[in-house]
Amino acid sequence: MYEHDVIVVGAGGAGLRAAIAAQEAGADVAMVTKLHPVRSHTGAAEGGINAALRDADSWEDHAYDTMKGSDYLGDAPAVEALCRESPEEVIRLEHWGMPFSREEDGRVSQRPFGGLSFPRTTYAGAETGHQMLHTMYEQVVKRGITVYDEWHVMDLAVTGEDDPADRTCHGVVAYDIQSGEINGFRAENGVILATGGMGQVFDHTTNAVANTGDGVAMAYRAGVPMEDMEFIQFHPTTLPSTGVLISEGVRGEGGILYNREGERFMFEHGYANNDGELASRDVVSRAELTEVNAGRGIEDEYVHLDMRHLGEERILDRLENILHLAEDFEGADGLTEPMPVKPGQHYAMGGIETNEHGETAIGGLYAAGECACASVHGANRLGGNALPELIVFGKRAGRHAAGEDMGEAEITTGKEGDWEPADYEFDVEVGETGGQGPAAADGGAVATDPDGVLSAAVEQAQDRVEALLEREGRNHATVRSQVQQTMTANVNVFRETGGLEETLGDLHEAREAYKDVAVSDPSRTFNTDLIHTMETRNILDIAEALTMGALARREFRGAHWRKERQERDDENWLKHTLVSWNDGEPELWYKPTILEGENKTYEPKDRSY
Amino acid sequence: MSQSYNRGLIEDFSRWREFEAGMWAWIFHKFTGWVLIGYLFTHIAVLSTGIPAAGASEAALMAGEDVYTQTIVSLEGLLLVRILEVGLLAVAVFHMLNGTRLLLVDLGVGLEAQDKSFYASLILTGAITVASVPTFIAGAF
Amino acid sequence: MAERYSSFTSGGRMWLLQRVTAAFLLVVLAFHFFLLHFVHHADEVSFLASSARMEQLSYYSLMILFLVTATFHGVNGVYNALVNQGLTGTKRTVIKWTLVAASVVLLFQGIRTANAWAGGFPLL
Amino acid sequence: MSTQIPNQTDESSETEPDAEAGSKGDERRAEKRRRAAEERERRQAEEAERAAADEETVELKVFRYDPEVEGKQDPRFDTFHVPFTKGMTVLDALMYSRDNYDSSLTFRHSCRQAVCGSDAMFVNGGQKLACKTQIVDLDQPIRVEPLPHAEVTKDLVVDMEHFYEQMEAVEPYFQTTEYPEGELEEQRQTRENREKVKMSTRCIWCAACMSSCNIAAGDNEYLGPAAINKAYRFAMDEREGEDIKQKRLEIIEQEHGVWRCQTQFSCTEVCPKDIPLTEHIQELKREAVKNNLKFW
Ligand SMILES: Cc1cc2nc3c(=O)[nH]c(=O)nc-3n(C[C@H](O)[C@H](O)[C@H](O)COP(=O)(O)OP(=O)(O)OC[C@H]3O[C@@H](n4cnc5c(N)ncnc54)[C@H](O)[C@@H]3O)c2cc1C
Ligand code: HEM
Ligand code: SF4
Ligand code: F3S
Ligand code: FES
Repeated sequence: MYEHDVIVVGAGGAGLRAAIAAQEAGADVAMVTKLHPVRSHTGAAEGGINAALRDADSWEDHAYDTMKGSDYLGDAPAVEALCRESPEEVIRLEHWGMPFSREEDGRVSQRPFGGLSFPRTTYAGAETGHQMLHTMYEQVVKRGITVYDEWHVMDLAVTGEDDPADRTCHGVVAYDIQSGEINGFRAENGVILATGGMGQVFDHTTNAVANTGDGVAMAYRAGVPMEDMEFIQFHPTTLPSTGVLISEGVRGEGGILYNREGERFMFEHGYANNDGELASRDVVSRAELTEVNAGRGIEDEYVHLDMRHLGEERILDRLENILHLAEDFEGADGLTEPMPVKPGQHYAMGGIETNEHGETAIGGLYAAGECACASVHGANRLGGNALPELIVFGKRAGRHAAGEDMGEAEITTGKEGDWEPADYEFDVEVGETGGQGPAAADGGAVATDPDGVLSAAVEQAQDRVEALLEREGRNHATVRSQVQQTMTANVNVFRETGGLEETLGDLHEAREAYKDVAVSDPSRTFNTDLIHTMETRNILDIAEALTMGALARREFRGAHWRKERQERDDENWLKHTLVSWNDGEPELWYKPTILEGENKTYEPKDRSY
Repeated sequence: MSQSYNRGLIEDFSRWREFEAGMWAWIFHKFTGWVLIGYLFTHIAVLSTGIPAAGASEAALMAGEDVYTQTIVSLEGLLLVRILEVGLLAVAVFHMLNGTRLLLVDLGVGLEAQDKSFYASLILTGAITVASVPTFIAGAF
Repeated sequence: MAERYSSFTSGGRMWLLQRVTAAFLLVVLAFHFFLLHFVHHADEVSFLASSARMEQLSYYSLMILFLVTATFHGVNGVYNALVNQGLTGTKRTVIKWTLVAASVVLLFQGIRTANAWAGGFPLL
Repeated sequence: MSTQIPNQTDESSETEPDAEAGSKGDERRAEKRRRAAEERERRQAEEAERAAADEETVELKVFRYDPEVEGKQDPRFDTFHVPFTKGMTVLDALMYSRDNYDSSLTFRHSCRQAVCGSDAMFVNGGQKLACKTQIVDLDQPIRVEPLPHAEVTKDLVVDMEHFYEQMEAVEPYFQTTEYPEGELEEQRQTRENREKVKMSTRCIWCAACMSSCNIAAGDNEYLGPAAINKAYRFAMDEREGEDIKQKRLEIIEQEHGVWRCQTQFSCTEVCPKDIPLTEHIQELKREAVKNNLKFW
């Protein structure tokens, strides 16, 4: 067993920042991560980090933009914390040597981004995330923080009280990918989950293969509520074969979308008569899919993004990196042919419910980054708002976990304060079939003393791995693709009751199928088959919670579109959906959005730009 | 990495087909360097016959019958030696040209064209060697 | 590793010397080849001709310098090559001193030869 | 060449049934291994059929090795036939093979877009990022091997520890003695200076360069091109100041620092991020010499 004050699970932007903060606050920190830190998906972010750095700008404006962008589903205390602290955090990155792009006067550059009233997106070329990730890892090296890399965290070690609010997290159980060792990591003060996105729930995503939402699923099974899971951002221009993102820049410069008939469908089919290709992400994504569904897609799958008319000179000058992306990952030459694009999952707004200090409903358990939902993005994330979330909430969670007094949180967690049970009946049986697993969900253990909890969790993990390795059964890959396909078919940018219910049924079947998956590779050395099999279980749990939220929310808000009611319904739905798992069974409930900020209340306005 | 697992076929030099210009240049430079230093030792050894020759009589020297002159002339009379000399020239010329290339690289000049400058050294070496053959072979037959 | 952090490690100096000698050799070797193969032909070499050249102080000193730089450049090159391929420890020390010894022999013999031609150290 | 070995495995495990079979678990695992071998044979036959059926397929020869699994302890090459689709990369082909033919095929990968640096491997004799290498650009059959000069953990996975150690040996973090006044005041940096270090900051720690460098292969202590580049990234950053630069030069000047580089250019050749590594190393050599000349 390994022992530290604070254990950070995941070493992307959020995890690294949390570790540094906890260490600065005097704690002995260790990071446990299934990828080496520099391999984390934060490295893929291109656009930039929003921060109100200039005199003409203010954090209040940033907060206003963010609330509006969130379609008023963000919680004001979290949004304000984000916007208030982002500037100092960005400057701190600069002081750590992050190579931002520069202005003539030597100050960091900022550029305009969709939905922002001021050009406050601070960037480092087209590789902001890469630079940020590496800069922070450098600080981790400097501080000599312990990193257990290529350790896959399997589950949390949580005490077994009946009410999740009474439970405490004492550590995690992890599997050393290199050697096959399973061991416990005891956290004296707290565990911080920073496991990133869950793009692999869908079969087409800009997220990494490793983004399987493990942390979210672990917390979920331990009894922590999942918040606003139905809000998934889909990006309209991703390469069909890999999901690599083609940035909005192409359309910004004048790139045009065509269907198979060569029609400029954004106009010709009336999806956005004013803005055309430059309409917001969700509008363009839906338009593309409508085209494909109407049989006007190319190879029944994608549409064309053409930039040839911009001329070689302009393309080379402004969009050179796009040329490389299309060439390297799709084998398409943007100078001579149109590039194939289709919508892809891009970002999960929802996740582990936390307050503005990163605390979850379970004692000693924190979450930060994309896996968490504080919530700052509400129903829709603005471009450039995820990276500041990592550093602001990473830092906050780290400090709090290290024992720093940060005052009373304004956001509540779990069933504290106002909440209401859901009014929704699901047709299909949800949750674990056959009810395996002990009291505190299937991740926890029944014991209550820290060491007991941990050793019980380790034992359980060992049994599980042993079983997967020894038994005969089907390969997880079929189950995974079953989940991904049904999610993409029905829980994509178009959502309607029938489809969503069908998916819930498919997921139920997938759960059944998952019961007899087995790992055919018998080796203990670097058994990725085993890791992927465990991840698939996480994908399943998340997909279900996500679909439940999507079914319950009968309105169109932000990224969530419902056929049954294609407009925002502030009367009934200015509230978060929460799904919590207890005794193998998910429960759906609601909680009001907090629109009261420090000095003002954010009145819902129409989200038109 | 020295304890690296032996992967048979995969090890470096069996992959010579895949080498790029810079790697070839490195190998050739190394090879030619070793040949040159090897030659320097032999060269001095042969020239050392000049030491006993210095004690020979004036007449012997005039007639070219001293050990030194005899040795050189008989060596030069061998076709093999002549051919080896042409080889030595090629080796030296390549080492010089590529050495110049390396000196430029050290000065940070023309790094983008490092492959082209290597090919140029090769071609020039070939040209100079061929052009010198008549001079080197002259009188050997 | 800290003990290696000195800006006086010989690495840089040897590297520089290898380049400087190379630059020098470039000129002198070209001259040498040209003189002894093109101006005078190899098969026409004779003790007296060599001797005549060597008796000139300028030629004599150029050749000695040629010998010294070539020896350094060649031997240092060989040593570097071996070190780069991972020669360490005692083996390395042994090889190093063997190379130094070989260089001394080479230099000694070379200078002796030159002196024989010049009939002692040339004064004019 | 690969198909012969599974047969042998079968024989040996049948004739001497598990000499050391201790627990039931072990037995079952051995049994499972045997079945896996059979399964593999069946699959290979199937694949061959498929290939014969004239679909457009890609032929992949993949290095296999597992220290624990019989039949894989002696390295071998397995052949996979993957249906070709436009834009397919080597990584796509590997993933297809794993998901459809052999789930034990092991390789690191994550981002699929050349930013995480997980999947550098030896493809047709060159160090490449699998996700960034288009199948159409390669001769077939495509030979995929783990990075040379690194210890193979399993299949295409190599031990990266040594590489990480070298990267971390150059004090790879920003250091300065003076910060601007005021909490929210950034350090100034000229555009030219940012431009100068820009390429060097793009390294994704894939280790392709290190694997391609013949000197790094021979000399374990050589920092290697990536680590030197990392040092360059800081040494050339004007925000660090002169004092720190002195210290940086001392680090790269160590015996196994820049002087080891023999300008082979292989590193520059293979770097998937097009970092001019040789140029950076050479510049540091000159800086170091200049710096030392000051003392002479
Ligand atoms: C292509 C792309 C472009 C983007 N561009 C922008 C942008 O311009 N601006 C912006 O603000 N946002 C952008 N985003 C969003 C933003 O990059 C992400 O939300 C953010 O990087 C997530 O960071 P993270 O630290 O939460 O997770 P990640 O960086 O994904 O890190 C997750 C970590 O968790 C670890 N982990 C996961 N599971 C386990 C487990 N079971 N056990 C142990 N460890 C585990 C992983 O090893 C990894 O270290 C972009 C996203 C994508 C995909
Ligand atoms: C004519 C001019 C010459 C030039 C321009 C030249 C240039 C160089 C250079 C630049 C190197 C260093 C390569 C490196 O470390 O990366 C080198 C190496 C070497 N040189 Fe020369 N050189 C010349 C003549 C000679 C001569 C006359 C000899 C023989 C005595 C010689 C023997 C060597 C050897 C043995 C090496 C080491 C090769 C290796 O790396 O294994 N060189 N040369
Ligand atoms: S320098 Fe290039 S090849 Fe080397 S590790 Fe970095 S990205 Fe990879
Ligand atoms: S390949 Fe090696 S020798 Fe130098 S130029 Fe690159 S580090
Ligand atoms: S998969 Fe990330 S670099 Fe190739």
